[in-house]
Amino acid sequence: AQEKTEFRVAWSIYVGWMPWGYLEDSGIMDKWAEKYGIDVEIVQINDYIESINQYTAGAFDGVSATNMDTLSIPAGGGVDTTALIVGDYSNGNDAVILKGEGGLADLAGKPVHLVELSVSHYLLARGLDSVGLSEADLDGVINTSDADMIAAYATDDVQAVVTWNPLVSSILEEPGANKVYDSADIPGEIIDIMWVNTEVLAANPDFGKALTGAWYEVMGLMAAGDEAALTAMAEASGTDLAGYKAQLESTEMFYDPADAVAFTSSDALKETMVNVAAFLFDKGILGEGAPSPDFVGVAYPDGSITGDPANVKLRYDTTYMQMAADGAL
Amino acid sequence: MSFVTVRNIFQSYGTRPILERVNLDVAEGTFVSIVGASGCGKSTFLRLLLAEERPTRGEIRIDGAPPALEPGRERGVVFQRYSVFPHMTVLDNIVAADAFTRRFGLLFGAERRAARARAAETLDRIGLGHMAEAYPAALSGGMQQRLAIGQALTARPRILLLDEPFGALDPGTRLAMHDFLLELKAGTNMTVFMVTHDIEEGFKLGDRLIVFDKPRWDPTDPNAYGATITYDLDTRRRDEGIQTLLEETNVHRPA
Amino acid sequence: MSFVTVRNIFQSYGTRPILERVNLDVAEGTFVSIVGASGCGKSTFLRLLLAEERPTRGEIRIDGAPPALEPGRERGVVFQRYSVFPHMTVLDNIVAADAFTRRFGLLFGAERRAARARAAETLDRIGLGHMAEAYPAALSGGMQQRLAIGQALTARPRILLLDEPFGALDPGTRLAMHDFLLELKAGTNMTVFMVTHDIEEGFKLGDRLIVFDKPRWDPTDPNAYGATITYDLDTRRRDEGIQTLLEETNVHRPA
Amino acid sequence: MRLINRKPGRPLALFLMLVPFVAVIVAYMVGSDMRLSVNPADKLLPAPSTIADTAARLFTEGDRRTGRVLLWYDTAVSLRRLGIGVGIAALSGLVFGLLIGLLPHVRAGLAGFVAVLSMVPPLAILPILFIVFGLGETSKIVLIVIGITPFLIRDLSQRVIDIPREQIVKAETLGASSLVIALRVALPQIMPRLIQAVRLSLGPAWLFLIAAEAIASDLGLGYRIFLVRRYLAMDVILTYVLWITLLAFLIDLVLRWLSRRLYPWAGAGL
Amino acid sequence: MRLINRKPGRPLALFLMLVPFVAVIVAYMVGSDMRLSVNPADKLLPAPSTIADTAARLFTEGDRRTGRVLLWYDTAVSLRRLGIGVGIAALSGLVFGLLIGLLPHVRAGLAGFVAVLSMVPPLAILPILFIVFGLGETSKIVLIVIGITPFLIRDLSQRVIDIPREQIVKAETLGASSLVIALRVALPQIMPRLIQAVRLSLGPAWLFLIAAEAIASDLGLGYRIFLVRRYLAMDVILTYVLWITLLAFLIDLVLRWLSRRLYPWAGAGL
Ligand SMILES: Nc1ncnc2c1ncn2[C@@H]1O[C@H](COP(=O)(O)OP(=O)(O)OP(=O)(O)O)[C@@H](O)[C@H]1O
Ligand SMILES: Nc1ncnc2c1ncn2[C@@H]1O[C@H](COP(=O)(O)OP(=O)(O)OP(=O)(O)O)[C@@H](O)[C@H]1O
Ligand SMILES: [Mg+2]
Ligand SMILES: [Mg+2]
Repeated sequence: AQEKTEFRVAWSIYVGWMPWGYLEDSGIMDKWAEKYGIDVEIVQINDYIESINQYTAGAFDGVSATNMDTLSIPAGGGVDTTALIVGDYSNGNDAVILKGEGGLADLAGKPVHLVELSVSHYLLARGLDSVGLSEADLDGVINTSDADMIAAYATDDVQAVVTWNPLVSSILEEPGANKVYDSADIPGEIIDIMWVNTEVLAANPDFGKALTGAWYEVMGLMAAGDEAALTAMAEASGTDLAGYKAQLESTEMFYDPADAVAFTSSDALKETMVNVAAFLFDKGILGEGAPSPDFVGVAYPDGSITGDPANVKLRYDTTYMQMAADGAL
Repeated sequence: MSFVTVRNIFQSYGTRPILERVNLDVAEGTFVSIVGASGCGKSTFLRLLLAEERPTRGEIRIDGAPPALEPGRERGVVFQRYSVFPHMTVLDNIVAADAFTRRFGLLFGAERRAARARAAETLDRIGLGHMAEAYPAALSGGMQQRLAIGQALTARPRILLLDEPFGALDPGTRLAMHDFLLELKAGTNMTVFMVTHDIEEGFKLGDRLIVFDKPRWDPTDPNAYGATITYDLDTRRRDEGIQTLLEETNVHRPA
Repeated sequence: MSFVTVRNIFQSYGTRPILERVNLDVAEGTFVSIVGASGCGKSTFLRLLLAEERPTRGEIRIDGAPPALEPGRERGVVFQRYSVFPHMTVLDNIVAADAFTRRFGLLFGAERRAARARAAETLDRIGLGHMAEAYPAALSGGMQQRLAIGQALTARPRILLLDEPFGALDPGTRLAMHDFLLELKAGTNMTVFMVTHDIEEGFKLGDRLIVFDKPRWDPTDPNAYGATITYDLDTRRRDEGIQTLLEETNVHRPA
Repeated sequence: MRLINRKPGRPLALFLMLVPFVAVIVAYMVGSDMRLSVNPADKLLPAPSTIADTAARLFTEGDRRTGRVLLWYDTAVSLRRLGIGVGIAALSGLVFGLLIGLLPHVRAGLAGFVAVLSMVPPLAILPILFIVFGLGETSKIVLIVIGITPFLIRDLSQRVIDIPREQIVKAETLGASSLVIALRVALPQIMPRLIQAVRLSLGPAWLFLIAAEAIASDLGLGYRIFLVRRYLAMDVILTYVLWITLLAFLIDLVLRWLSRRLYPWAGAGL
Repeated sequence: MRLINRKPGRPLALFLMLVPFVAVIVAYMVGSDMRLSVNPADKLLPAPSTIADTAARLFTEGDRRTGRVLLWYDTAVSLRRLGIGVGIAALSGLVFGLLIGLLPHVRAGLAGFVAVLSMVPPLAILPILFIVFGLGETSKIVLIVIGITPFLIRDLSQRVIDIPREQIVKAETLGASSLVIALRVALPQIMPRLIQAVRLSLGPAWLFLIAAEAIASDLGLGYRIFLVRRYLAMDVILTYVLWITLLAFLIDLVLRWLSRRLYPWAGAGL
């Protein structure tokens, strides 16, 4: 890709990504962009999938997404993508909720409502695995749009749902809602990341620096409990400060770039990505051209690769986070 | 002896008077032709006779019965247009006159066969036998009006109201329709009211010819007064002829 | 000397012949009345004269010019209905006859004022001066037809085609329209073709009266043959009167 | 000669008819080619050949797990929902159209209400619909019904009102009761219009069906489109879109044919 | 007396008009009460008083951060999008309606294409639309345009075709060119019908607007509904729904009034 000075990054409303909206509104992003002599526009897209689709189609230079969706859509779609900022992982934000008493094993024979092929689906698969069940033991999974999940839960047809916050906390307020499994049981597997196009980043290191610098300035504010910043994020996500703090509880934010670097460099990440690839392949999401779960190669900070080394489309790179940790931005 | 009794009828739309002080007695079996300038209220008068509307003042009685509230089977009608049902075949249009009195407007079994046979006969009589299965849209204007009359007669109304039934027909068809109507008139004892624009026609068919006109006429505001019956002629006495009529009334003032 | 020359016209729709072998020569300034049974092809003939349609065979020339391809300003027309523009005021309907020749159909400035003044004059002449700002829907049938004629004449066509222009009017209005038309006729040298259902009217207004009829008539299949001109009368010689006509032609056979 | 009087001959008319379709296809091919030359794995505008391959696979090959050819199942399920939904909507449109058009009392009571109702955005009140109708088939059908019925009622009641007064009076003089007038004069005359109105509603009906299937479903054309959106399988989406368009167009043709067939007395429209 | 001939007096008509509205409100109150008595924290059917409080707050209280009253901003933004979208659709409907209706060549070329186009479900090809038109204001407006234009074109071209042939011929004899016939005969006569068609399209237009705003936006009525849906804040949603319904109804009334005012020669519809 060419050198350029204007960049567009998409994000969607989710607890761990609310800083992106604050960044844009508060002028912090502009400040950092100016510092590097570029222009960065941060665009809110309400439909999460559409934001990834648009990034994949080339409308954006970066997008906030989970590790799983990035592997399947942009990387599976041939767009070489790099993890610029590993922001957090879900630590209870995603949950399997049963109406009434029981445990994970009681899901057998019941229909489960969730957003199919999403991280919820992955969480369910991992959960069922942990009790020796598989999806075939359920009375099917029923694709239910996240926007309608709470209302769906309120109907008699629904016996179990898998979903994420803030829906989880809303549903748990209902009498009889019983959380049987959540992402705290598989810590570090559902990761929320700011991804950027590898070629764009290679040609424009300033873009990476500006984004990273701005992000960790806000992380600093959040870690310090900056009331104004948190309130703004809370309202932008449609809740209040208390509600937003409750959501943050179940999110393992990497306020310190060093933590993010350590997490990204760990071997556990490789295992997670292999799991995820296997799940995606099993669901046929890696594309019809995918002959095996190893179809897409994933590169790690230590230079190792899982999957097809000849088709590396997803890269974990700690360079910029390391710069932030070193105060070099 | 009066069969249709019209007593002191007034009709206005909003504040605008259309008919004023109309009185009329008609014996059973009379054929009454009605003429008058365009817009003077002839159709309005027919609507009142039909009980489609009720007069502002006055009342109309048929055979001494209390004034009707709405149109019914004892009053048949043929309009200039829209008088047959476009969605029914010619035969069904006639059968409808029998079927419509039933709960769901349908006949079944033997009754249905009988009604269809009778209708086919009627069609033959009015010269439409060969078109029984066609839709009215395929009929010429004259054929449609013949059908409308046949349909109205099948219901055996006691009075028949015709509002310019031949207005849209060419003179040839019109003459044939006259013959048809005169024949019918001879065969039944129906009381007929026919509005026409053609005074010749009115004289030819009617036993009586009544003329609607404005007795008072305000040249600056032609709508200030309503019309009433200004002439009531026995057409069998030809001495009060057309010419007088034309000269003395507003019939021929362009509207 | 022939102004309108009709040579050996045939017209069929699909396989059905409507007109056959029609020939006619009309001198400039002649008023031609056209009569004939309903559906025999009178309107079709007018459409051919108007160049709205082209004949299957034969040709029609005006003043020796090559046959026209489509209607134009040299041919004016008044239909029984829909002849004025319902969305324009009475005055604008007349102004349209001037404005429509412009690029966007609009006049501006002095030209506009002049056209409106002329139109107002025309309206006064046809007795519609007081209705200038009304919409046609507010006019009676007779007024609408007067307006349509006024509009057509404003374009100064060389021939004027009238298709049953008074068919929908009451006799009073009709008589007034006759006077209006005769006056116009006297004032210009226009060639006029008028289709009518009223033979009296045809005689009264026309210099010539032509009759369309089927020379061959197949009673089992009335559509087998087309119509042509069977009579061409000079109305100034009243000896070939109406009566003969009525008896010898199909004009009065019901359609 | 004026443009309005120039008519194309049959071959030219056929050619002109094809032009816009060919233009769209060519535009697509150019766009697809441009994107694929930059990124051969681009998913947004797959090459027409890829779409053809995918379509062939979708129409013939069974699902890996169950062996069922999903496309046909999706189609059957969606058409069933659409049929029931449109059927109920048409029936209510007919009944309420007749009532509102014929009976002054009903007109006074419902005309305003239906006008307001037609303005409520149904997708915004989905949660309430779920509670009342559940999450199953009912709610999907109800969404279609709610989406198109107000239009049908408004259109048909206007048509009933437009029936010439003369015909109603004529029926009265033949002794017809209100019921008979409704059944034998008004009903048959608005049937062709009902078909026409249904044809106009087919687009919105599909829209609501797809929206409903996106909400809670595990089969259906709309479900599949939203599901594969999760990995931007535009080849699948486009196959489904073309298939839906074809189905809608066929239904439209059948309805038009039906209308001409059943109601020959009614003039033909576009 | 037959039901069809019985007309309600003014007070009865007014009463009847209110009945269905009152019925809906009462049904809602009963439902809400039942749910709240079981679970006082139930969010699905908030008590009318809660809705009233929320509405009062939404209409008057400013956002804590910026002090702007969001509802008004949302309304302004959405109405602007709706206005531009419907405006463009109406204009294209008018232009293509005239072209298709008047010119046989264009009719041959486009009538079939528009019929097929009207069957394509726009929501299914959103990703492509977004790529072509971007994610900004354009795409939201384009979605409205794509959603309702085919209907407008089909309706208006049919109306142009329905203009009595006599009028066209008459204009020709007055020397009018095709352009003049289009501008001065056909155009003014389909204007009232355009307004009527736009009124019928308002429902779908709102639908597309809300769908577009739910996908990519950070202001607008549809966005707000989308945002609070994940917390099931039905009091907010219902306030917005009622507000949208009211706005749509008012727009409808204004259009009707406008049509009667501007085109007094055209008969009035429902
Ligand atoms: N329902 C109505 N409301 C208001 N005015 C009406 C109504 N019906 C008729 N009128 C008016 O009453 C007058 C008489 O109308 P009517 O139709 O009775 O005249 P007419 O003598 O039948 O005329 P024509 O010869 O043209 O048929 C007309 O001026 C008409 O405008
Ligand atoms: N465009 C057309 N296509 C097919 N047939 C037509 C067409 N126009 C007219 N006809 C037929 O041609 C015949 C002559 O029609 P035309 O309108 O010329 O009759 P007319 O003499 O004017 O009748 P009327 O007195 O009823 O006006 C009729 O039978 C009619 O059905
Ligand atoms: Mg009358
Ligand atoms: Mg004719």
